[in-house]
Amino acid sequence: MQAAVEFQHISKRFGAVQANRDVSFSIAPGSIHGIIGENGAGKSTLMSILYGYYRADGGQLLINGTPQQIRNSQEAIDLGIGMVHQHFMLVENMTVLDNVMLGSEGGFRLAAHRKQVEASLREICQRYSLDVDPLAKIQDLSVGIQQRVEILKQIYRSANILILDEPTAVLTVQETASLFAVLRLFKEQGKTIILITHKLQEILDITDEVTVMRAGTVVGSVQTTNTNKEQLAELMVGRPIETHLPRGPYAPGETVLDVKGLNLINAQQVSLLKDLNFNIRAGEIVAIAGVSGNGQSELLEVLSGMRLPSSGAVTMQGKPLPFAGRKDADGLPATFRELGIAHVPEDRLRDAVVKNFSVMMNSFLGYQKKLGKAFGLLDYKAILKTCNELLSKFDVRPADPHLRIALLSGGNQQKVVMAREMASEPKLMLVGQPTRGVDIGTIESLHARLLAMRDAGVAILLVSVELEEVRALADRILVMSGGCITGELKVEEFDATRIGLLMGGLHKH
Amino acid sequence: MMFDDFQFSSILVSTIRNAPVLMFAAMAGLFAERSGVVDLALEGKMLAAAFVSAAVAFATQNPWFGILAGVGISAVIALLQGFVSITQKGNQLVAGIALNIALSGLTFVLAQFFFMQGGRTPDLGSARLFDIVLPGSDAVAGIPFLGWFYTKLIGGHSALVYLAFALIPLVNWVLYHSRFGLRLRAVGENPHAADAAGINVERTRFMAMLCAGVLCSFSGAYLSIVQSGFFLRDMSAGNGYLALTALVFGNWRPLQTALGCLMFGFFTALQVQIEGVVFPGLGKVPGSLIQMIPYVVTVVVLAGLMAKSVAPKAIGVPFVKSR
Amino acid sequence: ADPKFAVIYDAGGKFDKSFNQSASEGAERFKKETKIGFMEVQVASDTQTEQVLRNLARKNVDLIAAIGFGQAQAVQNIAKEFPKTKFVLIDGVAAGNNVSSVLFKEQEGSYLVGVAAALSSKSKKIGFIGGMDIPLIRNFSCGYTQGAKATDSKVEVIQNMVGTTTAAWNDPAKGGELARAQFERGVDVIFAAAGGSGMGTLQAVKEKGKLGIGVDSNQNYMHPGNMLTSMVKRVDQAIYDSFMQLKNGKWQGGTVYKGLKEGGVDWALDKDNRSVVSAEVEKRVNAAKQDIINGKIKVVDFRDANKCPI
Amino acid sequence: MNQADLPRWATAFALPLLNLLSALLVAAGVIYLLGESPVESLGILLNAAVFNPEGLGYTLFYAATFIFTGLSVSIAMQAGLFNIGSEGQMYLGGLGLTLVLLAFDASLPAWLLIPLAIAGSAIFGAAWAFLPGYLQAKRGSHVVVTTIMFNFIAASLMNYIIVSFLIPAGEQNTASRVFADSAWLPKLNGMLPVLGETPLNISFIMALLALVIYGVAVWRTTWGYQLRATGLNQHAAHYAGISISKTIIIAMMISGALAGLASVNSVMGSTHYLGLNFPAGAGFIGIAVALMGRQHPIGILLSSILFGALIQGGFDLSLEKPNIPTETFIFIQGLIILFCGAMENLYAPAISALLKRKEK
Ligand SMILES: Nc1ncnc2c1ncn2[C@@H]1O[C@H](COP(=O)(O)OP(=O)(O)OP(=O)(O)O)[C@@H](O)[C@H]1O
Ligand SMILES: Nc1ncnc2c1ncn2[C@@H]1O[C@H](COP(=O)(O)OP(=O)(O)OP(=O)(O)O)[C@@H](O)[C@H]1O
Ligand SMILES: [Mg+2]
Ligand SMILES: [Mg+2]
Repeated sequence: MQAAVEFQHISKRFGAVQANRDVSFSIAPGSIHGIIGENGAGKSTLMSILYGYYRADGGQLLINGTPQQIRNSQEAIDLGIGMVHQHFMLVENMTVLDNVMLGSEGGFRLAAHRKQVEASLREICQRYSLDVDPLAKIQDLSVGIQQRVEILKQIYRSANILILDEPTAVLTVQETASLFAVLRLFKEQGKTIILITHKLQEILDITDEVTVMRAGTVVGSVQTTNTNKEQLAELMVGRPIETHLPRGPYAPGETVLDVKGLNLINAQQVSLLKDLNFNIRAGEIVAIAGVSGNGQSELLEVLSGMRLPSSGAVTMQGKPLPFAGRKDADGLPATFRELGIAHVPEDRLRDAVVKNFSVMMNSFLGYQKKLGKAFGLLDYKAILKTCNELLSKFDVRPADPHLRIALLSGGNQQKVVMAREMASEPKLMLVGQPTRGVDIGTIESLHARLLAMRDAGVAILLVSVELEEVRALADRILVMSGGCITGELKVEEFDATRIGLLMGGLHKH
Repeated sequence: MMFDDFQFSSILVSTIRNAPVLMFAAMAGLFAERSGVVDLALEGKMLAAAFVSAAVAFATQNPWFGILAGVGISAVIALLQGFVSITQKGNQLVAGIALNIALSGLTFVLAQFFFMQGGRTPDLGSARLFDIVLPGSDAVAGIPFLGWFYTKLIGGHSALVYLAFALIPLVNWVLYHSRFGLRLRAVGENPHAADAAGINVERTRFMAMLCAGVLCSFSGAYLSIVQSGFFLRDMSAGNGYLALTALVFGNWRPLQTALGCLMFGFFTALQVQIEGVVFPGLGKVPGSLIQMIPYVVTVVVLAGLMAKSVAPKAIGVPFVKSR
Repeated sequence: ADPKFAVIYDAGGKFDKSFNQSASEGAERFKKETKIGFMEVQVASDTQTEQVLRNLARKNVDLIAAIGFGQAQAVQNIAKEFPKTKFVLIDGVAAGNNVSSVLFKEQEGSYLVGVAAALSSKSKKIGFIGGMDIPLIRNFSCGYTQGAKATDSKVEVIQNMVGTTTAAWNDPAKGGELARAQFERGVDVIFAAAGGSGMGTLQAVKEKGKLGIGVDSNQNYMHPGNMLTSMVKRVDQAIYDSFMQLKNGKWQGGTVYKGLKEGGVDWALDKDNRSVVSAEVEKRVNAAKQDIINGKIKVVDFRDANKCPI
Repeated sequence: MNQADLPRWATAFALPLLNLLSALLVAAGVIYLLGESPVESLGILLNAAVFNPEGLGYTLFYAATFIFTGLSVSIAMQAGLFNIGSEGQMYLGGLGLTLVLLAFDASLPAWLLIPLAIAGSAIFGAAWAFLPGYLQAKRGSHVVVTTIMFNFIAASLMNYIIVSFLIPAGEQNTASRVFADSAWLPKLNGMLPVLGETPLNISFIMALLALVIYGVAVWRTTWGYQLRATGLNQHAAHYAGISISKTIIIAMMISGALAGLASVNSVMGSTHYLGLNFPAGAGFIGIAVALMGRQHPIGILLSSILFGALIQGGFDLSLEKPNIPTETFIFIQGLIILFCGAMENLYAPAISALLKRKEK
């Protein structure tokens, strides 16, 4: 049978980096084809070449057996190729409908086709059980729904070859399940799907064949049925991956953080956090599980001083956190850091790094006040030394402190952030989605570090939508839904079904 | 006349006359900025169009040829600005300011070279644009209020005034109800999304610049062949910047922006009227203080009454195909 | 050898249709008659003035004409530095034996055109449009008002300034708009003392068929039939005279005030406004002129106390 | 293709030089069309602005002002703010020093009077920038718009103050009285007689000092780090515990103070009185200087000198060649900003290709 897509000796170079080197493999029509590989392995680059973003330096692309020159996305679209990007490609202040119409408006006057498109969107939503309001604005939708809009766009344009670049990185288990249901439907209709993910379970669950990339090259393609997680992981990383990380016995110390009656109401009078009560003790990891958008981000913001709560008492080692008497949180996080609260935020590119700063300049973001010497002068020699230590300790690649941090892969950026926050020797560590978009090798090392911190007696609050991660790290699990804590369980009692129900907002007291 | 005491009627008429300069420029800026290109060069384009319009109108003794030539030159400059900001991915603020400075000098030099009148073009005389007298004006002229309303407020302006007002709904329609408008907004808000949807970002931005060039030229032509009857160096006198302010004020939306322009027009007119008026308690307020009124009002409005205006997200950022 | 001359225009420039232009005309007339040329420069800032003055003095220019009050301080400094070089300063006063400061009694000429305006206005509302709110311009407006009120106390004078930056001299659109706004308030004669902006004013005057009054040089030719008159300020004559005196070895320093009596200011009556000025107006204006010359009428100089009596 | 692929010497020197040459080439075309010889004109220009020591003195004199306004615009840019208001802030700065001098120039000795006046200019400039900064920080009003408005307001206000209060009775010039000698800044030709009679004064030294302080403060201190973090990513700055509103307000006030200091050079160093519209566009040239100099101290210095030279040389050239009006140099300034400031990559592909060919 003729391959839907065939890569022949594709190479692509960015400056000094060989992103793709002589990549050759093919994808059977009507199949779901997985691509895995470490951060920076060249997966996205390869897909960008297929979608006309980049021109390959060498090699050839065959679509349905015919060699093609794809020079821009329009040409890719014309060939029936659709792509769902890792970062959504949606215009936020427009409606779903406008986003779908964009690029295939059907004429100069929008009104002429709008009704028609809207009707066909509603029909598609029904057919694929995708619940999306065509007239909603993108900015009002949760990430899960935005993801659906991306899929909708592709269905509307009847793409036959669909590329999905880490589509599940920001999705919950349920959302992933419903995405996969749609993908299976596609497959039944004979469409070809290329799926990039860092989650091996997903590869096993849904793909027919999987290609593994490392450092720009293909290291192997295997039928999914003939493989398993361990084998794939080893192929990807080049060494066996430890799935069970060592951890000390559970022996929590004094209470570090105590939250009582915490409420947060936003400017639109929507209650985001409702009467939260919990504590975290030294030497334990408390995980907050839940579907994203249920108040976890806001909780982290409040506890890190980035946002003021509406009411409630939060004490840190017995002393109340200094919210009182403030009009806004401007500058407050500095005070919290001094109290020993470190914070790895969920959205690292937005909050945790300054993209145009070098790695070194980012290595002390938040701690700049501590480093100022006489006249507030910064001691770059000392900073460089510390930074180099951090880079080698956390195995950041490349370990170049003068590189602009934007040029590091997400996983390596995360290592820098984690290294920075851990180096501050906090008493309480707030960690949001630490391994989003990060490959399994890196996940392993980040997890090991968090556990080591716990064993050293730091109180850790982990927010994660990945139940796998929660299970691997947590001592206690709090489940949040709709701004409330709907349940608490010990890790020994871990039960995905029960957590799932709690995440859905079902109390079980 | 009805409002004789307050001279309110005169303020309204004057507002209508003042607004088009800003309105054309602001609408021009709207196209550019909605597509993601900051247009600080409105001033320069205006000046170039004012000069070329006046020079050609004088040479041909026909205002319409003048306007046409102004459109041409302004469009060419807009495309040059596009080349720098879009193709070369240069700093858009720099490009804008540079063009303003260069054109301020060049228009003078050329005017001086061709006409030898100190950077001024000769009087256009009959080659100016005439005011349109609405049919039946004579008949209603005597009727109180209606006469004023028909012959002075809505009648008796030049064609460009009507064009300026007609532009408001037109721009609104193009922006929100046409394919071009949809793409334009997408490109200015999230060019990566537009690109992924198969839209040629650069071409769309060039189209927007072309619109900006054409619209801005009317502003210049209005200055030279309607309001003054000749070109004089730097006659744009900051109007390009005021138009940008109106654009921010109007949140980059056509109707609100036009309203902003009218507001400026109104306060300018008001300021003219109350200069020299004796205020109870205050006495005669010095003219130089009264001249501040439009600007103070803008600051107050921006600071207080207005919700934060939200610029197109991708504004000022050249489109580069990777993150 | 022939003496060397130079003229330094201020920021308004040689073609300002105002006093700079007038100065250049005077120098041109001198050149035509004597075949002695002159250098000319335009300066943009006060610092440059000093630089240029020094440059010219070093080049052994014998007489430098500095046009505009902005150059006063620089002239004073350089005159001290180069006692052999002679300077003529228009509109300002600078100390030094080698400086001739020429001041004009603009108020007197303005008074005359105020009389003409008051008589010619049907609505009894007359307008004044100045470039910038500075004492010199206020002196124009003050003299104008005095003349108008003395003729007819019921006449109302409406006054506007174009702006507060140097752009105010180059904003004909605003100049025109101010005129239109004044027309709507009933004004039918406007005196424009606003440099390039005044061009816009006079243009609007023509457009609406009203009457305008020009300033500095005789601007009647600009819109014959719509120009009531012009308040001429004979900067040209002052420059011409000064150049001539130097050539003839009769040059003298010191401060001179040139009013109607000295022929420094006047109102313009020529073929272009003949038709507009009635015999009655001509008679009354000339009578006022005589009265001022022989001291029967005292026109207050605004700058004496920075105050206008009316 | 972008600069990142090129060696440092190319991006730092070759490209700017090529761009400058391109701008001059266009300018030469215009001069040719005006009927003059471009080569001869360039010679006159260079001689008048650089080679002739007195000309150089004037060039540096103008540059001193532009360094301050350039710094003013630059420091705001570091915080992500586009301060178009340096012109107005400079104008008000002039008022600040004038008030000090009018009050004390008879009573205080120079060593006390001059620093006091300089402080006055900085304080007034800072105060005039405070409100736009405050409105940006607390109410989100675009600083671009408010500073444009504040320029207009400053012009009106200063016109009112100068005309109504500062003109001595009976004077024609729209300016304050001339300050006492004790307020005149020491000139550099005292130390370097070769400079001849130029107003170049110690504020040029002050400007150089300001450049150094700026460089150290922005790149070497915690404060500068916070400033730049705020300018580059406000979310991250907030996360890092930096008070955004404080940073913005302070940055604007420093920007205003620097603009205010720009007035010292011309008012206390040259005219010795406060004249109407004395900034004469120096605030706007500051924008060009900051953009062209990429907000870097050396860049600011070089572009300030370039603009100073254009003004000085252009002026002399138009003296010699009446066919070339001074406005030609406004045009050339614009061209230079366009080529060097906005088209820095124009020749990058060509150079890159050239280098590749050599490699092979
Ligand atoms: N636009 C670019 N410019 C320069 N280098 C790039 C660019 N895009 C990618 N690279 C380089 O190519 C390599 C491959 O990047 P790519 O995005 O394809 O990795 P990936 O496999 O998708 O990684 P991840 O799993 O993190 O998404 C990277 O290491 C990077 O150094
Ligand atoms: N403009 C660029 N220039 C150089 N390299 C780039 C550029 N854009 C991306 N890269 C490289 O591409 C690689 C992958 O980038 P990418 O952002 O996809 O990382 P990631 O691991 O997928 O992170 P995330 O999932 O958080 O987006 C990185 O190694 C990065 O260095
Ligand atoms: Mg990727
Ligand atoms: Mg990734």
